[in-house]
Amino acid sequence: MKEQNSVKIEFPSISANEGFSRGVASAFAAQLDPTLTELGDIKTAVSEAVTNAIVHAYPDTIGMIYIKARVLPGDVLEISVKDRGQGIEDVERAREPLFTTGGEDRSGMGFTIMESFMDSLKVRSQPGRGTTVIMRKKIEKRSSVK
Amino acid sequence: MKEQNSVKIEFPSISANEGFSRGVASAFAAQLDPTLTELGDIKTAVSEAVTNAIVHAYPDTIGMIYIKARVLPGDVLEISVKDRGQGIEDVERAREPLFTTGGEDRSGMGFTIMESFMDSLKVRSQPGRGTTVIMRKKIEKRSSVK
Amino acid sequence: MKLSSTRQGPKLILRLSGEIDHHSAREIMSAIDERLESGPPRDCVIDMEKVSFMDSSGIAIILKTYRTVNASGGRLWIESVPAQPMRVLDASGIDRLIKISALN
Amino acid sequence: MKLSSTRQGPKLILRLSGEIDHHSAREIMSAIDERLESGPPRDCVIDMEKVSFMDSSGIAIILKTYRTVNASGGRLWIESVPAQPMRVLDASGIDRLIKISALN
Ligand SMILES: Nc1ncnc2c1ncn2[C@@H]1O[C@H](COP(=O)(O)OP(=O)(O)O)[C@@H](O)[C@H]1O
Ligand SMILES: Nc1ncnc2c1ncn2[C@@H]1O[C@H](COP(=O)(O)OP(=O)(O)O)[C@@H](O)[C@H]1O
Repeated sequence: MKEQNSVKIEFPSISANEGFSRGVASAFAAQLDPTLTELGDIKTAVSEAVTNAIVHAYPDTIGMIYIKARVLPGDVLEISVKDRGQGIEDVERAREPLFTTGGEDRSGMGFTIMESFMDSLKVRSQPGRGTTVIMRKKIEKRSSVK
Repeated sequence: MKEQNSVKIEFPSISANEGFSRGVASAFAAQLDPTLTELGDIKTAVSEAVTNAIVHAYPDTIGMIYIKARVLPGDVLEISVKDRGQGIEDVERAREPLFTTGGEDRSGMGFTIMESFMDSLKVRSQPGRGTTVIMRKKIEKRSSVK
Repeated sequence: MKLSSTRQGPKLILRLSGEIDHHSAREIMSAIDERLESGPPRDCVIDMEKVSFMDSSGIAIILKTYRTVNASGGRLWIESVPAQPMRVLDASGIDRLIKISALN
Repeated sequence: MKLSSTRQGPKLILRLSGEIDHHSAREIMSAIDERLESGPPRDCVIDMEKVSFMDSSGIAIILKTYRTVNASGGRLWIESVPAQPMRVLDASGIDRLIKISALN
Protein backbone atom coordinates (compact mmCIF):
# COMPACT_ATOMS: atom_id res chain seq x y z
CA MET A 1 0.00 0.00 0.00
CA LYS A 2 1.10 3.53 -0.71
CA GLU A 3 2.27 5.53 2.27
CA GLN A 4 -0.17 8.19 3.42
CA ASN A 5 1.54 11.54 3.71
CA SER A 6 0.81 14.14 6.37
CA VAL A 7 2.41 17.52 7.11
CA LYS A 8 2.02 20.32 9.66
CA ILE A 9 2.74 24.00 9.18
CA GLU A 10 2.62 26.80 11.73
CA PHE A 11 2.99 30.53 11.08
CA PRO A 12 1.97 33.92 12.48
CA SER A 13 -1.17 35.73 11.25
CA ILE A 14 0.55 38.32 9.11
CA SER A 15 -0.96 38.96 5.72
CA ALA A 16 2.27 38.18 3.82
CA ASN A 17 1.67 34.56 4.85
CA GLU A 18 -1.50 34.31 2.76
CA GLY A 19 0.66 33.77 -0.31
CA PHE A 20 2.96 31.46 1.66
CA SER A 21 0.03 29.25 2.72
CA ARG A 22 -1.13 28.97 -0.90
CA GLY A 23 2.37 27.95 -1.93
CA VAL A 24 2.50 25.31 0.79
CA ALA A 25 -0.92 23.91 -0.16
CA SER A 26 0.06 23.78 -3.78
CA ALA A 27 3.45 22.11 -3.06
CA PHE A 28 1.71 19.47 -0.94
CA ALA A 29 -1.11 18.83 -3.40
CA ALA A 30 1.39 18.31 -6.23
CA GLN A 31 1.98 14.67 -5.18
CA LEU A 32 -1.61 13.88 -6.23
CA ASP A 33 -0.94 15.25 -9.71
CA PRO A 34 -3.95 17.63 -9.73
CA THR A 35 -5.15 19.51 -12.79
CA LEU A 36 -4.53 23.26 -12.93
CA THR A 37 -8.21 23.81 -12.10
CA GLU A 38 -8.04 21.55 -9.04
CA LEU A 39 -4.84 23.26 -7.91
CA GLY A 40 -6.44 26.68 -8.33
CA ASP A 41 -9.47 25.58 -6.30
CA ILE A 42 -7.29 24.28 -3.47
CA LYS A 43 -5.18 27.44 -3.37
CA THR A 44 -8.28 29.63 -3.35
CA ALA A 45 -9.97 27.67 -0.54
CA VAL A 46 -6.80 27.77 1.59
CA SER A 47 -6.41 31.48 0.89
CA GLU A 48 -9.98 32.09 2.17
CA ALA A 49 -9.49 30.04 5.34
CA VAL A 50 -6.12 31.62 6.18
CA THR A 51 -7.40 35.13 5.44
CA ASN A 52 -10.32 34.52 7.80
CA ALA A 53 -7.91 33.55 10.56
CA ILE A 54 -5.83 36.68 9.93
CA VAL A 55 -8.77 39.08 9.60
CA HIS A 56 -11.47 37.67 11.89
CA ALA A 57 -9.74 35.38 14.41
CA TYR A 58 -6.95 37.79 15.32
CA PRO A 59 -8.32 41.23 14.38
CA ASP A 60 -6.00 43.30 16.58
CA THR A 61 -3.18 40.92 17.42
CA ILE A 62 -0.78 38.54 15.75
CA GLY A 63 -1.67 34.94 16.62
CA MET A 64 -0.53 31.57 15.33
CA ILE A 65 -2.22 29.71 12.47
CA TYR A 66 -1.87 25.93 12.17
CA ILE A 67 -2.32 24.03 8.92
CA LYS A 68 -2.42 20.25 8.64
CA ALA A 69 -2.50 18.62 5.25
CA ARG A 70 -2.76 14.95 4.55
CA VAL A 71 -3.59 12.47 1.85
CA LEU A 72 -6.41 10.09 2.71
CA PRO A 73 -6.98 6.76 0.96
CA GLY A 74 -8.54 7.24 -2.48
CA ASP A 75 -6.49 10.34 -3.38
CA VAL A 76 -8.44 12.60 -1.05
CA LEU A 77 -6.62 15.73 0.05
CA GLU A 78 -7.58 16.99 3.52
CA ILE A 79 -6.49 20.42 4.67
CA SER A 80 -7.34 21.86 8.06
CA VAL A 81 -6.73 25.46 9.07
CA LYS A 82 -6.85 26.20 12.78
CA ASP A 83 -6.58 29.33 14.89
CA ARG A 84 -6.84 30.08 18.61
CA GLY A 85 -8.59 33.38 18.02
CA GLN A 86 -11.99 34.94 18.65
CA GLY A 87 -14.14 32.10 17.41
CA ILE A 88 -17.55 32.34 15.73
CA GLU A 89 -20.80 32.84 17.68
CA ASP A 90 -23.15 31.38 15.07
CA VAL A 91 -21.39 29.14 12.56
CA GLU A 92 -24.50 28.46 10.50
CA ARG A 93 -25.10 32.15 9.97
CA ALA A 94 -21.41 32.79 9.25
CA ARG A 95 -21.53 30.22 6.44
CA GLU A 96 -24.36 31.99 4.64
CA PRO A 97 -23.33 33.69 1.38
CA LEU A 98 -22.72 37.43 1.80
CA PHE A 99 -22.73 37.30 5.60
CA THR A 100 -19.75 39.21 6.94
CA THR A 101 -18.70 41.05 10.06
CA GLY A 102 -15.80 42.49 8.09
CA GLY A 103 -17.34 45.60 6.52
CA GLU A 104 -16.68 46.89 3.04
CA ASP A 105 -13.30 45.18 2.65
CA ARG A 106 -14.79 41.71 2.90
CA SER A 107 -17.36 40.18 0.58
CA GLY A 108 -18.87 37.56 2.88
CA MET A 109 -18.08 34.95 0.20
CA GLY A 110 -15.20 33.15 1.93
CA PHE A 111 -17.09 30.13 3.26
CA THR A 112 -19.17 29.97 0.10
CA ILE A 113 -16.02 29.68 -1.99
CA MET A 114 -14.47 27.06 0.31
CA GLU A 115 -17.69 25.05 0.03
CA SER A 116 -18.03 25.25 -3.70
CA PHE A 117 -14.33 24.63 -4.48
CA MET A 118 -13.83 21.70 -2.11
CA ASP A 119 -15.91 18.51 -1.76
CA SER A 120 -16.62 19.04 1.93
CA LEU A 121 -16.17 21.71 4.58
CA LYS A 122 -16.45 21.30 8.35
CA VAL A 123 -16.28 24.31 10.64
CA ARG A 124 -15.72 23.86 14.37
CA SER A 125 -15.63 26.97 16.48
CA GLN A 126 -15.87 28.10 20.08
CA PRO A 127 -16.20 31.79 20.90
CA GLY A 128 -13.07 32.93 22.69
CA ARG A 129 -11.20 29.71 21.90
CA GLY A 130 -10.77 29.60 18.16
CA THR A 131 -11.88 28.02 14.92
CA THR A 132 -10.90 24.98 12.88
CA VAL A 133 -11.89 24.59 9.26
CA ILE A 134 -11.49 21.12 7.70
CA MET A 135 -11.74 20.79 3.93
CA ARG A 136 -11.53 17.72 1.70
CA LYS A 137 -11.20 17.31 -2.02
CA LYS A 138 -10.83 14.16 -4.07
CA ILE A 139 -8.23 14.53 -6.79
CA GLU A 140 -9.37 12.63 -9.84
CA LYS A 141 -7.05 10.03 -11.34
CA ARG A 142 -6.08 11.02 -14.82
CA SER A 143 -5.11 8.69 -17.59
CA SER A 144 -1.37 9.15 -17.19
CA VAL A 145 0.25 10.92 -20.13
CA LYS A 146 3.72 10.15 -18.79
CA MET B 1 9.96 48.26 12.16
CA LYS B 2 8.95 45.50 9.82
CA GLU B 3 7.60 42.36 11.43
CA GLN B 4 10.00 39.44 11.40
CA ASN B 5 8.32 36.35 10.00
CA SER B 6 8.92 32.81 11.21
CA VAL B 7 7.33 29.49 10.19
CA LYS B 8 7.59 25.83 11.21
CA ILE B 9 6.96 22.79 9.03
CA GLU B 10 6.96 19.13 10.01
CA PHE B 11 6.69 16.12 7.69
CA PRO B 12 7.68 12.45 7.44
CA SER B 13 10.92 11.38 5.75
CA ILE B 14 9.41 10.06 2.53
CA SER B 15 11.15 11.05 -0.65
CA ALA B 16 8.05 12.65 -2.20
CA ASN B 17 8.50 15.38 0.42
CA GLU B 18 11.80 16.53 -1.11
CA GLY B 19 9.85 18.45 -3.72
CA PHE B 20 7.38 19.62 -1.07
CA SER B 21 10.18 21.06 1.07
CA ARG B 22 11.59 22.94 -1.91
CA GLY B 23 8.14 24.38 -2.59
CA VAL B 24 7.78 25.48 1.02
CA ALA B 25 11.23 27.12 1.05
CA SER B 26 10.51 28.91 -2.17
CA ALA B 27 7.04 30.10 -0.99
CA PHE B 28 8.59 31.44 2.22
CA ALA B 29 11.57 33.11 0.53
CA ALA B 30 9.24 34.91 -1.90
CA GLN B 31 8.52 37.66 0.67
CA LEU B 32 12.16 38.80 0.33
CA ASP B 33 11.77 39.19 -3.42
CA PRO B 34 14.80 37.03 -4.33
CA THR B 35 16.24 36.77 -7.83
CA LEU B 36 15.68 33.51 -9.72
CA THR B 37 19.30 32.57 -8.98
CA GLU B 38 18.90 33.18 -5.25
CA LEU B 39 15.66 31.19 -5.25
CA GLY B 40 17.34 28.32 -7.10
CA ASP B 41 20.20 28.32 -4.58
CA ILE B 42 17.81 28.21 -1.62
CA LYS B 43 15.76 25.39 -3.13
CA THR B 44 18.89 23.40 -3.90
CA ALA B 45 20.35 23.81 -0.40
CA VAL B 46 17.04 22.79 1.22
CA SER B 47 16.79 19.82 -1.13
CA GLU B 48 20.26 18.65 -0.03
CA ALA B 49 19.52 19.01 3.68
CA VAL B 50 16.13 17.27 3.47
CA THR B 51 17.53 14.47 1.28
CA ASN B 52 20.27 13.88 3.87
CA ALA B 53 17.66 13.52 6.60
CA ILE B 54 15.68 11.06 4.45
CA VAL B 55 18.68 9.03 3.26
CA HIS B 56 21.19 9.18 6.11
CA ALA B 57 19.26 10.09 9.28
CA TYR B 58 16.45 7.58 8.80
CA PRO B 59 17.93 4.94 6.46
CA ASP B 60 15.52 2.13 7.30
CA THR B 61 12.61 3.90 8.96
CA ILE B 62 10.30 6.80 8.41
CA GLY B 63 11.04 9.59 10.88
CA MET B 64 9.94 13.20 11.20
CA ILE B 65 11.78 16.13 9.64
CA TYR B 66 11.39 19.64 11.09
CA ILE B 67 12.02 22.81 9.13
CA LYS B 68 12.07 26.29 10.62
CA ALA B 69 12.36 29.29 8.37
CA ARG B 70 12.60 32.88 9.47
CA VAL B 71 13.57 36.29 8.27
CA LEU B 72 16.29 37.98 10.32
CA PRO B 73 16.93 41.74 10.32
CA GLY B 74 18.71 42.87 7.17
CA ASP B 75 16.79 40.55 4.81
CA VAL B 76 18.60 37.44 5.96
CA LEU B 77 16.77 34.19 5.38
CA GLU B 78 17.51 31.46 7.94
CA ILE B 79 16.41 27.90 7.30
CA SER B 80 17.05 25.04 9.69
CA VAL B 81 16.43 21.40 8.90
CA LYS B 82 16.33 19.03 11.86
CA ASP B 83 15.97 15.28 12.26
CA ARG B 84 15.98 12.91 15.23
CA GLY B 85 17.83 10.22 13.33
CA GLN B 86 21.22 8.51 13.38
CA GLY B 87 23.39 11.57 13.74
CA ILE B 88 26.92 12.07 12.38
CA GLU B 89 30.05 10.69 14.09
CA ASP B 90 32.52 13.14 12.60
CA VAL B 91 30.88 16.31 11.29
CA GLU B 92 34.11 17.83 9.99
CA ARG B 93 34.81 14.78 7.88
CA ALA B 94 31.19 14.60 6.69
CA ARG B 95 31.45 18.17 5.40
CA GLU B 96 34.43 17.38 3.17
CA PRO B 97 33.66 17.38 -0.57
CA LEU B 98 33.07 13.87 -1.95
CA PHE B 99 32.83 12.24 1.49
CA THR B 100 29.80 9.98 1.58
CA THR B 101 28.56 6.92 3.43
CA GLY B 102 25.85 6.57 0.83
CA GLY B 103 27.56 4.53 -1.89
CA GLU B 104 27.15 5.00 -5.61
CA ASP B 105 23.77 6.75 -5.39
CA ARG B 106 25.19 9.69 -3.47
CA SER B 107 27.88 12.07 -4.65
CA GLY B 108 29.19 13.32 -1.31
CA MET B 109 28.54 16.87 -2.53
CA GLY B 110 25.49 17.72 -0.37
CA PHE B 111 27.24 19.76 2.32
CA THR B 112 29.53 21.34 -0.26
CA ILE B 113 26.51 22.60 -2.19
CA MET B 114 24.78 23.89 0.95
CA GLU B 115 27.97 25.77 1.83
CA SER B 116 28.57 27.29 -1.54
CA PHE B 117 24.92 28.25 -2.20
CA MET B 118 24.21 29.77 1.21
CA ASP B 119 26.21 32.41 3.13
CA SER B 120 26.67 30.24 6.19
CA LEU B 121 26.09 26.65 7.29
CA LYS B 122 26.10 25.28 10.84
CA VAL B 123 25.83 21.56 11.47
CA ARG B 124 25.03 20.25 14.95
CA SER B 125 24.85 16.52 15.38
CA GLN B 126 24.87 13.86 18.07
CA PRO B 127 25.21 10.20 17.11
CA GLY B 128 21.98 8.42 17.95
CA ARG B 129 20.12 11.66 18.61
CA GLY B 130 19.94 13.50 15.32
CA THR B 131 21.22 16.36 13.26
CA THR B 132 20.33 20.02 12.78
CA VAL B 133 21.55 22.01 9.82
CA ILE B 134 21.20 25.81 10.00
CA MET B 135 21.70 27.83 6.84
CA ARG B 136 21.58 31.57 6.26
CA LYS B 137 21.50 33.66 3.14
CA LYS B 138 21.21 37.41 2.75
CA ILE B 139 18.82 38.37 -0.02
CA GLU B 140 20.13 41.44 -1.76
CA LYS B 141 17.85 44.47 -2.04
CA ARG B 142 17.15 45.20 -5.66
CA SER B 143 16.33 48.58 -7.08
CA SER B 144 12.58 48.01 -7.21
CA VAL B 145 11.22 47.80 -10.73
CA LYS B 146 7.66 47.97 -9.41
CA MET C 1 2.88 47.51 -9.82
CA LYS C 2 -0.57 46.03 -9.36
CA LEU C 3 -2.53 48.59 -11.38
CA SER C 4 -2.01 50.54 -14.56
CA SER C 5 -4.71 52.64 -16.16
CA THR C 6 -5.57 54.32 -19.46
CA ARG C 7 -8.27 56.80 -20.32
CA GLN C 8 -9.97 56.46 -23.71
CA GLY C 9 -12.28 59.48 -23.88
CA PRO C 10 -15.00 58.86 -21.31
CA LYS C 11 -13.76 55.32 -20.69
CA LEU C 12 -11.29 54.38 -17.93
CA ILE C 13 -9.45 51.09 -18.31
CA LEU C 14 -8.03 49.63 -15.08
CA ARG C 15 -5.49 46.85 -15.68
CA LEU C 16 -4.95 44.68 -12.61
CA SER C 17 -2.00 42.30 -12.32
CA GLY C 18 -0.38 39.79 -9.99
CA GLU C 19 -2.01 38.17 -6.98
CA ILE C 20 -5.15 39.76 -5.56
CA ASP C 21 -5.72 38.70 -1.97
CA HIS C 22 -6.34 40.38 1.38
CA HIS C 23 -2.59 41.14 1.60
CA SER C 24 -2.55 43.16 -1.60
CA ALA C 25 -6.16 44.42 -1.46
CA ARG C 26 -5.61 47.68 0.39
CA GLU C 27 -2.92 48.84 -2.02
CA ILE C 28 -5.05 47.94 -5.04
CA MET C 29 -8.17 49.59 -3.64
CA SER C 30 -6.43 52.87 -2.91
CA ALA C 31 -4.82 52.88 -6.36
CA ILE C 32 -8.27 52.41 -7.92
CA ASP C 33 -9.79 55.13 -5.70
CA GLU C 34 -7.08 57.52 -6.82
CA ARG C 35 -7.86 56.86 -10.49
CA LEU C 36 -11.61 57.26 -9.95
CA GLU C 37 -11.20 60.49 -7.98
CA SER C 38 -9.38 62.21 -10.83
CA GLY C 39 -12.75 62.74 -12.49
CA PRO C 40 -15.22 59.84 -12.49
CA PRO C 41 -15.47 58.22 -15.92
CA ARG C 42 -18.74 57.39 -17.59
CA ASP C 43 -17.60 53.88 -18.35
CA CYS C 44 -15.04 51.78 -16.55
CA VAL C 45 -13.40 48.54 -17.65
CA ILE C 46 -11.48 46.26 -15.29
CA ASP C 47 -8.99 44.25 -17.36
CA MET C 48 -7.88 41.11 -15.51
CA GLU C 49 -5.67 39.49 -18.16
CA LYS C 50 -2.53 39.70 -15.98
CA VAL C 51 -4.13 38.52 -12.72
CA SER C 52 -2.36 35.33 -11.63
CA PHE C 53 -4.51 34.69 -8.56
CA MET C 54 -7.63 36.16 -6.98
CA ASP C 55 -9.68 35.20 -3.94
CA SER C 56 -12.82 36.75 -2.44
CA SER C 57 -10.86 39.87 -1.50
CA GLY C 58 -11.06 40.67 -5.21
CA ILE C 59 -14.84 40.41 -5.11
CA ALA C 60 -14.93 43.12 -2.42
CA ILE C 61 -12.69 45.33 -4.57
CA ILE C 62 -14.87 44.87 -7.64
CA LEU C 63 -18.09 45.53 -5.72
CA LYS C 64 -16.70 48.69 -4.18
CA THR C 65 -15.52 49.95 -7.57
CA TYR C 66 -18.92 49.08 -9.05
CA ARG C 67 -20.73 51.12 -6.41
CA THR C 68 -18.49 54.17 -6.96
CA VAL C 69 -18.81 54.08 -10.75
CA ASN C 70 -22.54 53.39 -10.53
CA ALA C 71 -23.13 56.26 -8.09
CA SER C 72 -21.78 58.73 -10.64
CA GLY C 73 -23.94 57.29 -13.42
CA GLY C 74 -21.18 55.20 -15.08
CA ARG C 75 -21.11 51.58 -16.18
CA LEU C 76 -18.60 48.84 -15.26
CA TRP C 77 -17.39 45.77 -17.17
CA ILE C 78 -14.83 43.11 -16.40
CA GLU C 79 -12.73 41.79 -19.28
CA SER C 80 -10.10 39.15 -20.13
CA VAL C 81 -10.59 37.10 -16.97
CA PRO C 82 -8.24 34.06 -16.70
CA ALA C 83 -9.52 30.67 -15.52
CA GLN C 84 -8.79 30.85 -11.76
CA PRO C 85 -10.29 34.32 -11.11
CA MET C 86 -13.21 33.34 -13.36
CA ARG C 87 -14.10 30.47 -11.04
CA VAL C 88 -14.11 32.88 -8.10
CA LEU C 89 -16.29 35.37 -9.98
CA ASP C 90 -18.65 32.52 -10.97
CA ALA C 91 -18.94 31.26 -7.40
CA SER C 92 -19.73 34.77 -6.17
CA GLY C 93 -22.69 35.29 -8.51
CA ILE C 94 -21.40 38.77 -9.30
CA ASP C 95 -22.26 38.25 -12.97
CA ARG C 96 -25.88 39.08 -12.14
CA LEU C 97 -24.66 42.63 -11.49
CA ILE C 98 -21.69 43.09 -13.77
CA LYS C 99 -20.88 42.00 -17.33
CA ILE C 100 -17.90 39.68 -17.37
CA SER C 101 -15.95 38.22 -20.27
CA ALA C 102 -13.32 35.52 -20.06
CA LEU C 103 -9.79 35.59 -21.42
CA ASN C 104 -9.93 33.38 -24.51
CA MET D 1 8.54 10.64 -18.66
CA LYS D 2 11.95 11.69 -17.32
CA LEU D 3 14.07 10.32 -20.13
CA SER D 4 13.84 10.05 -23.87
CA SER D 5 16.67 8.89 -26.07
CA THR D 6 17.79 8.90 -29.70
CA ARG D 7 20.58 7.03 -31.43
CA GLN D 8 22.52 8.87 -34.16
CA GLY D 9 24.90 6.25 -35.52
CA PRO D 10 27.42 5.57 -32.75
CA LYS D 11 26.06 8.46 -30.66
CA LEU D 12 23.39 8.06 -27.98
CA ILE D 13 21.51 11.18 -26.93
CA LEU D 14 19.85 11.02 -23.51
CA ARG D 15 17.30 13.79 -22.93
CA LEU D 16 16.50 14.32 -19.26
CA SER D 17 13.50 16.34 -18.11
CA GLY D 18 11.66 17.53 -15.02
CA GLU D 19 13.04 17.56 -11.49
CA ILE D 20 16.10 15.45 -10.74
CA ASP D 21 16.42 14.73 -7.03
CA HIS D 22 16.83 11.70 -4.79
CA HIS D 23 13.09 10.98 -5.20
CA SER D 24 13.30 10.66 -8.98
CA ALA D 25 16.91 9.42 -9.18
CA ARG D 26 16.30 5.68 -9.06
CA GLU D 27 13.81 5.80 -11.92
CA ILE D 28 16.13 7.94 -14.03
CA MET D 29 19.18 5.78 -13.33
CA SER D 30 17.46 2.56 -14.32
CA ALA D 31 16.09 4.17 -17.49
CA ILE D 32 19.63 5.25 -18.42
CA ASP D 33 21.03 1.80 -17.59
CA GLU D 34 18.45 0.23 -19.87
CA ARG D 35 19.48 2.47 -22.78
CA LEU D 36 23.19 1.82 -22.21
CA GLU D 37 22.69 -1.94 -21.98
CA SER D 38 21.13 -2.14 -25.42
CA GLY D 39 24.62 -1.92 -26.90
CA PRO D 40 27.05 0.62 -25.38
CA PRO D 41 27.51 3.63 -27.66
CA ARG D 42 30.88 5.10 -28.52
CA ASP D 43 29.71 8.59 -27.67
CA CYS D 44 26.97 9.68 -25.29
CA VAL D 45 25.35 13.09 -24.89
CA ILE D 46 23.23 14.05 -21.91
CA ASP D 47 20.84 16.82 -22.98
CA MET D 48 19.55 18.77 -19.97
CA GLU D 49 17.49 21.46 -21.74
CA LYS D 50 14.23 20.31 -20.14
CA VAL D 51 15.57 19.84 -16.59
CA SER D 52 13.66 22.21 -14.27
CA PHE D 53 15.58 21.35 -11.10
CA MET D 54 18.62 19.27 -10.17
CA ASP D 55 20.43 18.70 -6.89
CA SER D 56 23.49 16.58 -6.06
CA SER D 57 21.52 13.39 -6.79
CA GLY D 58 21.99 14.40 -10.44
CA ILE D 59 25.76 14.52 -9.96
CA ALA D 60 25.70 10.88 -8.82
CA ILE D 61 23.66 9.93 -11.89
CA ILE D 62 26.04 11.72 -14.25
CA LEU D 63 29.14 10.19 -12.62
CA LYS D 64 27.70 6.70 -12.81
CA THR D 65 26.79 7.17 -16.48
CA TYR D 66 30.26 8.56 -17.14
CA ARG D 67 31.92 5.50 -15.62
CA THR D 68 29.79 3.09 -17.66
CA VAL D 69 30.37 4.91 -20.95
CA ASN D 70 34.06 5.35 -20.18
CA ALA D 71 34.53 1.68 -19.29
CA SER D 72 33.42 0.68 -22.79
CA GLY D 73 35.74 3.20 -24.41
CA GLY D 74 33.08 5.84 -25.14
CA ARG D 75 33.01 9.58 -24.46
CA LEU D 76 30.38 11.62 -22.56
CA TRP D 77 29.25 15.26 -22.93
CA ILE D 78 26.58 17.31 -21.22
CA GLU D 79 24.66 19.83 -23.30
CA SER D 80 22.04 22.60 -23.02
CA VAL D 81 22.27 22.98 -19.25
CA PRO D 82 19.85 25.59 -17.78
CA ALA D 83 20.99 28.04 -15.08
CA GLN D 84 20.01 26.17 -11.89
CA PRO D 85 21.53 22.76 -12.79
CA MET D 86 24.58 24.62 -14.14
CA ARG D 87 25.25 26.09 -10.71
CA VAL D 88 25.10 22.60 -9.20
CA LEU D 89 27.46 21.23 -11.86
CA ASP D 90 29.82 24.16 -11.27
CA ALA D 91 29.84 23.63 -7.50
CA SER D 92 30.61 19.94 -7.98
CA GLY D 93 33.73 20.50 -10.08
CA ILE D 94 32.56 17.80 -12.45
CA ASP D 95 33.66 19.93 -15.43
CA ARG D 96 37.23 18.76 -14.82
CA LEU D 97 36.02 15.32 -15.94
CA ILE D 98 33.23 16.00 -18.40
CA LYS D 99 32.68 18.63 -21.09
CA ILE D 100 29.64 20.74 -20.27
CA SER D 101 27.87 23.41 -22.32
CA ALA D 102 25.17 25.75 -21.06
CA LEU D 103 21.77 26.39 -22.55
CA ASN D 104 22.08 29.75 -24.24
N1 LIG E 1 -11.40 31.99 11.66
C1 LIG E 1 -12.44 32.79 12.01
N2 LIG E 1 -12.46 33.35 13.25
C2 LIG E 1 -13.49 34.15 13.61
N3 LIG E 1 -14.52 34.46 12.82
C3 LIG E 1 -14.57 33.94 11.57
C4 LIG E 1 -13.52 33.08 11.11
N4 LIG E 1 -13.82 32.72 9.85
C5 LIG E 1 -14.99 33.31 9.55
N5 LIG E 1 -15.46 34.05 10.58
C6 LIG E 1 -16.73 34.81 10.62
O1 LIG E 1 -17.57 34.36 9.57
C7 LIG E 1 -17.92 35.44 8.71
C8 LIG E 1 -18.10 34.97 7.29
O2 LIG E 1 -16.86 34.51 6.76
P1 LIG E 1 -16.63 34.42 5.19
O3 LIG E 1 -17.77 33.71 4.57
O4 LIG E 1 -15.29 33.85 4.99
O5 LIG E 1 -16.68 35.92 4.66
P2 LIG E 1 -15.72 37.17 4.94
O6 LIG E 1 -14.37 36.66 5.38
O7 LIG E 1 -15.65 37.87 3.65
O8 LIG E 1 -16.37 37.98 6.02
C9 LIG E 1 -16.82 36.46 8.92
O9 LIG E 1 -17.22 37.76 8.56
C10 LIG E 1 -16.53 36.31 10.42
O10 LIG E 1 -17.50 36.98 11.18
N1 LIG F 1 21.06 14.35 8.50
C1 LIG F 1 22.07 13.46 8.52
N2 LIG F 1 22.04 12.40 9.36
C2 LIG F 1 23.05 11.48 9.38
N3 LIG F 1 24.15 11.57 8.61
C3 LIG F 1 24.24 12.61 7.74
C4 LIG F 1 23.23 13.59 7.66
N4 LIG F 1 23.60 14.49 6.72
C5 LIG F 1 24.80 14.09 6.27
N5 LIG F 1 25.20 12.96 6.86
C6 LIG F 1 26.48 12.23 6.65
O1 LIG F 1 27.38 13.10 6.00
C7 LIG F 1 27.81 12.52 4.75
C8 LIG F 1 28.07 13.60 3.71
O2 LIG F 1 26.87 14.27 3.37
P1 LIG F 1 26.74 15.07 2.01
O3 LIG F 1 27.89 16.00 1.85
O4 LIG F 1 25.39 15.72 1.99
O5 LIG F 1 26.84 13.99 0.86
P2 LIG F 1 25.88 12.77 0.47
O6 LIG F 1 24.51 13.04 1.00
O7 LIG F 1 25.93 12.75 -1.01
O8 LIG F 1 26.47 11.55 1.10
C9 LIG F 1 26.71 11.56 4.39
O9 LIG F 1 27.15 10.55 3.52
C10 LIG F 1 26.33 11.02 5.76
O10 LIG F 1 27.25 10.04 6.21
